[in-house]
Amino acid sequence: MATNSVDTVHVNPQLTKKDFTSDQLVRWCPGCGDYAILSAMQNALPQLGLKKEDFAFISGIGCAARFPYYMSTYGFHTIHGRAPAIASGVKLSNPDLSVWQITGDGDSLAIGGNHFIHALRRNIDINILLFNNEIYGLTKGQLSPTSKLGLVTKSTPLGGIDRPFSAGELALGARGTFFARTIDTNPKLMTQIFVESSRHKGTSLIEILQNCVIFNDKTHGAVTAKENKDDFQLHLQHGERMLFGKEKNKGIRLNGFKLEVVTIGENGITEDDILIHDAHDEDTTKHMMLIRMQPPEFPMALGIIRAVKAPTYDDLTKQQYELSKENAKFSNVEELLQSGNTWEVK
Amino acid sequence: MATNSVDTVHVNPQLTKKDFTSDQLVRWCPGCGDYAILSAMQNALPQLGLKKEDFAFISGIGCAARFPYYMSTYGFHTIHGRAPAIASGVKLSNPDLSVWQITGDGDSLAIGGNHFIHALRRNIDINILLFNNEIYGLTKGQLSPTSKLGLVTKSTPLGGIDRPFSAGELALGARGTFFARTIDTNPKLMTQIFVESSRHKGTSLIEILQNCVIFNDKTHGAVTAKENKDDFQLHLQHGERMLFGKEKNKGIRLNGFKLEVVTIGENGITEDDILIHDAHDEDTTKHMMLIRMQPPEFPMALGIIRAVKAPTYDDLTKQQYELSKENAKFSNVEELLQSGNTWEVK
Amino acid sequence: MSGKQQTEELEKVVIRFAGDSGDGMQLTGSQFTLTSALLGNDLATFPDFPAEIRAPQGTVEGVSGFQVQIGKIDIFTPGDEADVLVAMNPAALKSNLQWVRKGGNVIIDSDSFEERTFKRAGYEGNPLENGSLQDYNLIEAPITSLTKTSLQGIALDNKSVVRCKNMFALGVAYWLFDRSMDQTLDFLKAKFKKAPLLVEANSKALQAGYYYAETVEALPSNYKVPAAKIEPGKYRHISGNQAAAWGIIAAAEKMGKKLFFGSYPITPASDILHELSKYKNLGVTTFQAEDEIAAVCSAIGASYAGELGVTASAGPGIALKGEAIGLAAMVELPLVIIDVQRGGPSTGLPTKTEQADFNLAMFGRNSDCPIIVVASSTPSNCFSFAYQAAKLTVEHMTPVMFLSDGYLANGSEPWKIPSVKDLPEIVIPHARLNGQEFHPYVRDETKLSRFWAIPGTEGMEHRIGGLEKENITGNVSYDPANHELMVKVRQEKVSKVAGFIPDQEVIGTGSGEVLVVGWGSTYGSLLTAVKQLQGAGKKVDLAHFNYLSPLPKNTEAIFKQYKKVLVCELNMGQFAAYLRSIYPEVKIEQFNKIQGLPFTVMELKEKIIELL
Amino acid sequence: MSGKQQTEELEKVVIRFAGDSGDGMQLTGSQFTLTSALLGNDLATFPDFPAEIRAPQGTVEGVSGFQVQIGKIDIFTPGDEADVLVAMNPAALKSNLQWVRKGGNVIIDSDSFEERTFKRAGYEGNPLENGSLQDYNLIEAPITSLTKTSLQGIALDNKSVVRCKNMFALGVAYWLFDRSMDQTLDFLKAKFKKAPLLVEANSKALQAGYYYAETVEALPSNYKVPAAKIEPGKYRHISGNQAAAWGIIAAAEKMGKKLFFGSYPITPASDILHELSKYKNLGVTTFQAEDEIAAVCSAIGASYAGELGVTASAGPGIALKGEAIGLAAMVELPLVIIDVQRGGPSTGLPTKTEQADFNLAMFGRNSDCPIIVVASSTPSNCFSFAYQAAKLTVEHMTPVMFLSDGYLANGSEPWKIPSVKDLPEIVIPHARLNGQEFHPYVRDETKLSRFWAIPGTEGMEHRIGGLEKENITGNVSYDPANHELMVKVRQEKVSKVAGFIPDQEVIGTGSGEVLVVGWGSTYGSLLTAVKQLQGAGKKVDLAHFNYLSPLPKNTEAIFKQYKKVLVCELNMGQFAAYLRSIYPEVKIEQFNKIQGLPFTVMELKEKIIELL
Ligand SMILES: Cc1ncc(C[n+]2csc(CCOP(=O)(O)OP(=O)(O)O)c2C)c(N)n1
Ligand SMILES: Cc1ncc(C[n+]2csc(CCOP(=O)(O)OP(=O)(O)O)c2C)c(N)n1
Ligand code: SF4
Ligand code: SF4
Ligand SMILES: [Mg+2]
Ligand SMILES: [Mg+2]
Repeated sequence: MATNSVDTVHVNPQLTKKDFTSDQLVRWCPGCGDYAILSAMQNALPQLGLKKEDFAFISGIGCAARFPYYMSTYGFHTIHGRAPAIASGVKLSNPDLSVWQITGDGDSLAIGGNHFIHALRRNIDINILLFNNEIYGLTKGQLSPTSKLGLVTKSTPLGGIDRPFSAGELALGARGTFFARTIDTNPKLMTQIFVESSRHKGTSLIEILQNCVIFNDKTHGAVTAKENKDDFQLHLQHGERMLFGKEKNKGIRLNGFKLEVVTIGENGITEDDILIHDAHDEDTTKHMMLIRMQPPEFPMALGIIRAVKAPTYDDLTKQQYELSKENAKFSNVEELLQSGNTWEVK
Repeated sequence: MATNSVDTVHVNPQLTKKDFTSDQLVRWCPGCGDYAILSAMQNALPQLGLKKEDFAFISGIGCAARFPYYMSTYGFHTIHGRAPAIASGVKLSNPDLSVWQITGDGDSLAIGGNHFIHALRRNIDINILLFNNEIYGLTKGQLSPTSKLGLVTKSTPLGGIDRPFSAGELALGARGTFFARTIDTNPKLMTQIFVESSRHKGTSLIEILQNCVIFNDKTHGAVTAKENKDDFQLHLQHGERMLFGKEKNKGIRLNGFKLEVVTIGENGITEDDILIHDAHDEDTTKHMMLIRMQPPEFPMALGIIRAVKAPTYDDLTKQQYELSKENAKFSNVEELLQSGNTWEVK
Repeated sequence: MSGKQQTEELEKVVIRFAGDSGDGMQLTGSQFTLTSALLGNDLATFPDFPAEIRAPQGTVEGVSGFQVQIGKIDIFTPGDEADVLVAMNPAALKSNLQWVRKGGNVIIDSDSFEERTFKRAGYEGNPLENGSLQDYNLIEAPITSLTKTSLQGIALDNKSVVRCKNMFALGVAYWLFDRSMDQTLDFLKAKFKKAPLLVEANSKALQAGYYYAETVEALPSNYKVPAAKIEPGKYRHISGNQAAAWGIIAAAEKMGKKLFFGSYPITPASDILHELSKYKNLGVTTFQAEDEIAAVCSAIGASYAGELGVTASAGPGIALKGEAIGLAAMVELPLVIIDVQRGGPSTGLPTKTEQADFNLAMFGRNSDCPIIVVASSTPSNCFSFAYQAAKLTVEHMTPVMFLSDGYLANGSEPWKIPSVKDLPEIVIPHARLNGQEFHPYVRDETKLSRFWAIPGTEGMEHRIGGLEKENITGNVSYDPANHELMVKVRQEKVSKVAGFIPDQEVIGTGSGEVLVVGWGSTYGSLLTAVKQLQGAGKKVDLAHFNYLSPLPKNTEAIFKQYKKVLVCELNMGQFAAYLRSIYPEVKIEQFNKIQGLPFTVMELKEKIIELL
Repeated sequence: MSGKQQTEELEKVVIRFAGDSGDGMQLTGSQFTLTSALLGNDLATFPDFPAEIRAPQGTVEGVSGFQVQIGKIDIFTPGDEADVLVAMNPAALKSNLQWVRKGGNVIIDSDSFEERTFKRAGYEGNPLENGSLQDYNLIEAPITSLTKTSLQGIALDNKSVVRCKNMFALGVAYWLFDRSMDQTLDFLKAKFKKAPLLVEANSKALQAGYYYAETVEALPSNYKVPAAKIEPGKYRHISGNQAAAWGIIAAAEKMGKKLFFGSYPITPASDILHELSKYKNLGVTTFQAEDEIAAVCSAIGASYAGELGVTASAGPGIALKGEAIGLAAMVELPLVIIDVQRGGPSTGLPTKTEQADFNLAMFGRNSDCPIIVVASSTPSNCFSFAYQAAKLTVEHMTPVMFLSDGYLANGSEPWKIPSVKDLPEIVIPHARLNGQEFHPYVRDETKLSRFWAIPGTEGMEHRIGGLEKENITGNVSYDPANHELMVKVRQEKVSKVAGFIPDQEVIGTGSGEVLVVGWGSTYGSLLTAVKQLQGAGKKVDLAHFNYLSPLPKNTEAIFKQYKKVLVCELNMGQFAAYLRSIYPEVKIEQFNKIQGLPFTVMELKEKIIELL
């Protein structure tokens, strides 16, 4: 298996970014956050120890959804909102594939909302990359279900009046087992999270705060702008304290039923007061609180917020095959056809 | 207005249950929980001080969804899963109507899941009655998104492998402002909750644990059975302590980040230790915990679990009409047609 | 009505059982059917379900019926009119008398006729007393009380005892048609394995009915319907939905693929899901999706991943799948869509039958988006056409819509069990690497279909999608000429299927006065009507279609052999309009019925005779 | 090319602006258009957007074009071929040269032609040097550098300066066609009210272009296109989507209803949502739903509640709405569905035009479910047909599908502003109480439509739904005969609309050799082709349809006056098939184009001549 002839591609531990780059011209707007996400993904995949043909990227419709064209893996650019259902079919049929669903905030949370929550509930082992630019990019700038209340867009000249979804809250409300958040301005964090979430067995939801330079520029500025980076980003690591700030001297503490930001050294606060992140906690309570943190009161929580074990739909499906085989009355169609009440006509 | 001639129906404070009963034969199975819900509703409406013609009942498809035929109000039996969208259109167009959406667990959480979460997010002032029998009744017994894991049904002979939704958790994850839970075996509680939820401005979600005698009998038995009533039902009242049990001597206490059941008088527990229910708390944390309580560890929380104020989509729409009028460049279509760049051809 | 009964020999007879939905009429009917099948009769059945789960007892809405025609001659329909009606209560009588031929036998449970019950059924007065039954031979049997009496001493509650009355009625029917009780006695033993008391009670009730009928002399005569001349072989009973499910599994096995069935329940298609979900060990994955869109999309995902992706629904659900079917057609992946049609539009008449989704199947997608459409025409050939649908979708790499309907789905008939090895071979167009760069839209020259490249295969990584793509390479292309080419290729690909399906058959001489044309579930009635007319010397032939898009190559040639072409459909004339649009030179007449019911042979004959 | 320029007078001329999507070509084109309109030319425009938001600069995919034809004669299309192309970079030249007539003028920004840029455009070598332009009159103008030079001294960054080059190009075009700059100068003042520097820069660039063209003598001559003979009145420019939006608002106002517009964005329909969302003060509610199904359902809810419910989408979204449209048809409520068609199937060619959703509009619902279908044929008559759609839907209480397409939606033309008071009256069939029990399905005798009973009205409480219902009472009914009656009533109701729409018009003598038949957006090209042939003495007439279901009463009578009927469509022949199915006796030929582009007059004329 280790020969390197022209006709056989072997398991290549040295796959590189280039191996995952397709020959298609990338057509996002100059400056779009999607470029960085693409690059982070192309950096992540070689780290997974899989072969190139083991990846399938399934997308809906939107700027984000053009992603599969730029990956030289298997890819399927489907229809608006339906990628979770298609990806589910792919994974259940071909469980050895590493399945990545690429979606925008409109694709996943507007038209695709139902498939989104059901994928999470079933815990099918796929990875959902949600490019959240809080706008419809491809259709040129309408309100999205994540747009901030009051946002003036082409479809809401007087400002949006829909209260936005929080992808994380919705996902946990739908019983999601894995939720991570990252930003397009931090390639290292993205790559790391892509690698880790691919290892989670079950539906991994990764929300990427992505900038649409054209229709919603700087919507994540409060988090991503250089001057806000230290004070408004909290990089969570399971088992570590929730520290942030330039000097890593700020932290999150529990005060009764609420979280609060404290500074070590002030008011007698010591590192011991700072919460330790437990991504594996079954209970969603603290994860929900972390997801809800928003500047300017809080830093935005980044990293893997929740990662709990639960049986996956695909594994349970396999188990039912086995169960069914054990109790089977017939082992092929011929036997099935002949089973039960039959009679001979002579 | 107070004459009682044959041709005019006046605002009648003495409307009774009978006024809300249509002439159609009720066609649910004998013993179905839906009868009690219908009756509770017919008892609730006269208490709302509205006229008969001010009510519109909008349903999807399912056994539950036959409900409007039996109410002598305005009613619309629509298509499967889409009632929230239709009800939204009704309410936005005719905001003086009291709009009730009637739905089953399949109708609302399977095919209608997307409209369900979006209605809650927008907080349109409609009341959603979710008849949760954890099964598809009308289509004769398939797995529903609320069916317990492992349930054997026509479509899952080896048991369901989908992790069920919790209607309340999903609703709060979707930013719902009102959530109540009640049971078909308690007519008084139902009537009371219907009355109260109709007063909430915004989307009121009322989950009714309903029994389907034919396809999922006693699925709520752990809560509703006579012998379990006292120990496994917690009737919440805003501002009151969370007490239950035959002697009202059991209660819910907070232990760190978790809830626990305690008995007053045991281990030094006094009434003061018992949590006071705050349905108006903006923060969903405690509401989520209450929603998640399940027998046998906990009693099931009934009553109004969450009721918080937030602007409704319909009110904001009205405000935008006003705003738009203030800044309007033209006040009718004639002026619109004539506006902007025009030229005369002679 | 006295004297010892006679035994009359009949060529065919129609019996109808009707009662409350709780009365077990479907079971009674199917037991009668099975026993008759074992006796060698040819037969066809028609269950007539109520729309409600359990409508209030004793109401017309709650009546459940089951009709079966048995014969020593070939039987193609459950019969227009019943020779014998067994009505378990006034509501059953009220709603079913219309299906009984004048002079037929009506057996009622006289215990159930009281003021309260016939009021509930919507009768003004007692129907037994007002002369409304004078055209029928009425047999009043106190079925309930006789059942109770015969079960005295068995330690069962009253409710369980009364439940056995359907077996009493079945016993009467067995005597009436000279059938043995053995099969049902065996069945009862197996069914109630765990409840010996129930075996005993039901068996006793059955026998009590039989001996009652033999004894009371209330019945004019009993009948013998001798065995039919049926092709030798091993037979079983099968309903349309079961046959469709099995056809698909058989095709998957034959092509060496696993079957992925993504579906959302809906009447009358749900039973396909129920049936398939039993066969996980045969490599069947059933995925009950959150809605119809997810259902079809999951099936498309499965096809993309290399399994056989199938979905099923009825009209309202099929309407929702249009966009996704368009995607499958655009990316050229296999996909079988089963539409078990029901009365419409909208929610319509969910439990009734209709053939009105033909247009939806043909045109229910945005833009020019042809797919293959086939229809089954009997309960048992749902097997063959489900199989064909699966074969065509993989061999031609384009979606296939398979049209069944409520009548076929729930109807059942004896079926000669085929041997899997005799089923047509299915050749999968798997893509192959040839040392050159891999392109996803390289095409088979004769079929114009592309090849199936399965994710996970090394060296075939490629991207597909719903945007227009360049032929061969599959790269997204907005080029005008390429678009025209691709639209035409997709059309041609479907048209070329005509070269891979059998020629249309004609039942008759091949030319004459009137060609009756039908498709789908009307086959039995059309065939019976045409055969009867042919028997009477009329120049009438039948061309019944199973392949609707594309049509068989010889269609136009056939049409041209007749003075008149009469298209009979259970809709407003959709197939007729389609034929006119394709063969404008053929003069097409139409006959339509839109009542949620099959054609009767009688009304068909009348209409055809009009044209002669 | 020397000597003082001449002024040539022309009957009509076509000019095309092309550049990167960031280059402001749509603005340039629309300014040129407006100025020409003010001068009294008749005209028609065609914007040609790239598929991407901002495809990479300098690539063919990123080119945005705008074509306008102006004339002193009636202009019905933007023209087959451009007389003048302004190309701002090599990619624009590459992708647009195909639309320029041999011998036409090609003005390029010579600053943009460098090794790097023409490589990026996909040229092998420098197109200016390899003779590929020898059939054209090439004018190389250093537009970028001249813009920069002329703006020296204005305190703007380089990027903003370079952005003004579209105004320079517009200046050149103004000189070339002898147009005044005043309108654009005013426009710039208004547009950049808050940025005086930009007003100055853009104005200067415009003037610099104008004077450059006048001075350099690179241009052979300039042209005069005198004012057309246009009906006197007040005019404005309007695009199809804007006109559709306004037509709907006007209808709502006329009928005294508020307008509820439920929609989900999709190209090329989104602009209707954008436009309507500006007019809340006129009683317009726009509801951006979570998907197309919710969009149409919210509109149905609005209609149920008594407002005018409207939804809009393009093919993929319309495919999703089928089930809900069926509900509206079944419960007989008003509903306008606007389908702005685009290239398909599936996602297809989102920014290109096509007429291929005719079948979907007619048949995209389960079961027999007829609705009214109308189509607009020019950008401005989108106003009238949107208005008609709203009128018909309330007056006949059944859904109306209004078909527009990408070409009409984005195209624009001068429009004589109607007066609201002259628009046809709309009479709403409000239900009335007459002292008797209220029944929701009592019908108007001439139209068969039911009456609109609005929730909140006392005494009219009633229930409706998607199950089949009894006529008059609306009670759920499974009665076979009632079902047949209702299916026929729903069909009849639509058929009867033929009595309320105008007779089909014919352009020509009313009989002859060939009748050209079209529908929708092909009107301009068909009319031009037919008129030109008529001018040349050919016996060709045109019948262009706006009412598609039902067809005008006199349709068959018209068809019978011609030896040949040629149906021209931008699809595979859907309307042709429909006509054949209705008028099998008429021999129908067809001409189709499926390239995402309108017909050219040339290709139409060729095809028609073939038939003569
Ligand atoms: C059925 C259907 N409806 C609508 C559209 C139009 N559409 C394409 S992408 C899109 C939304 C894009 O927003 P998002 O998902 O946030 O992706 P982004 O472009 O911002 O990356 C819409 C409405 C479509 N293609 N198909
Ligand atoms: C589009 C569509 N899909 C499927 C159905 C079939 N169907 C009708 S009701 C129902 C589910 C009923 O379950 P639920 O909503 O829980 O209501 P219940 O009958 O239990 O009250 C289904 C699948 C339908 N009518 N329409
Ligand atoms: S529109 Fe926005 S999201 Fe789309 S490619 Fe451009 S910048 Fe990116
Ligand atoms: S099937 Fe179940 S939910 Fe439906 S009416 Fe019967 S008991 Fe009630
Ligand atoms: Mg987005
Ligand atoms: Mg249910």
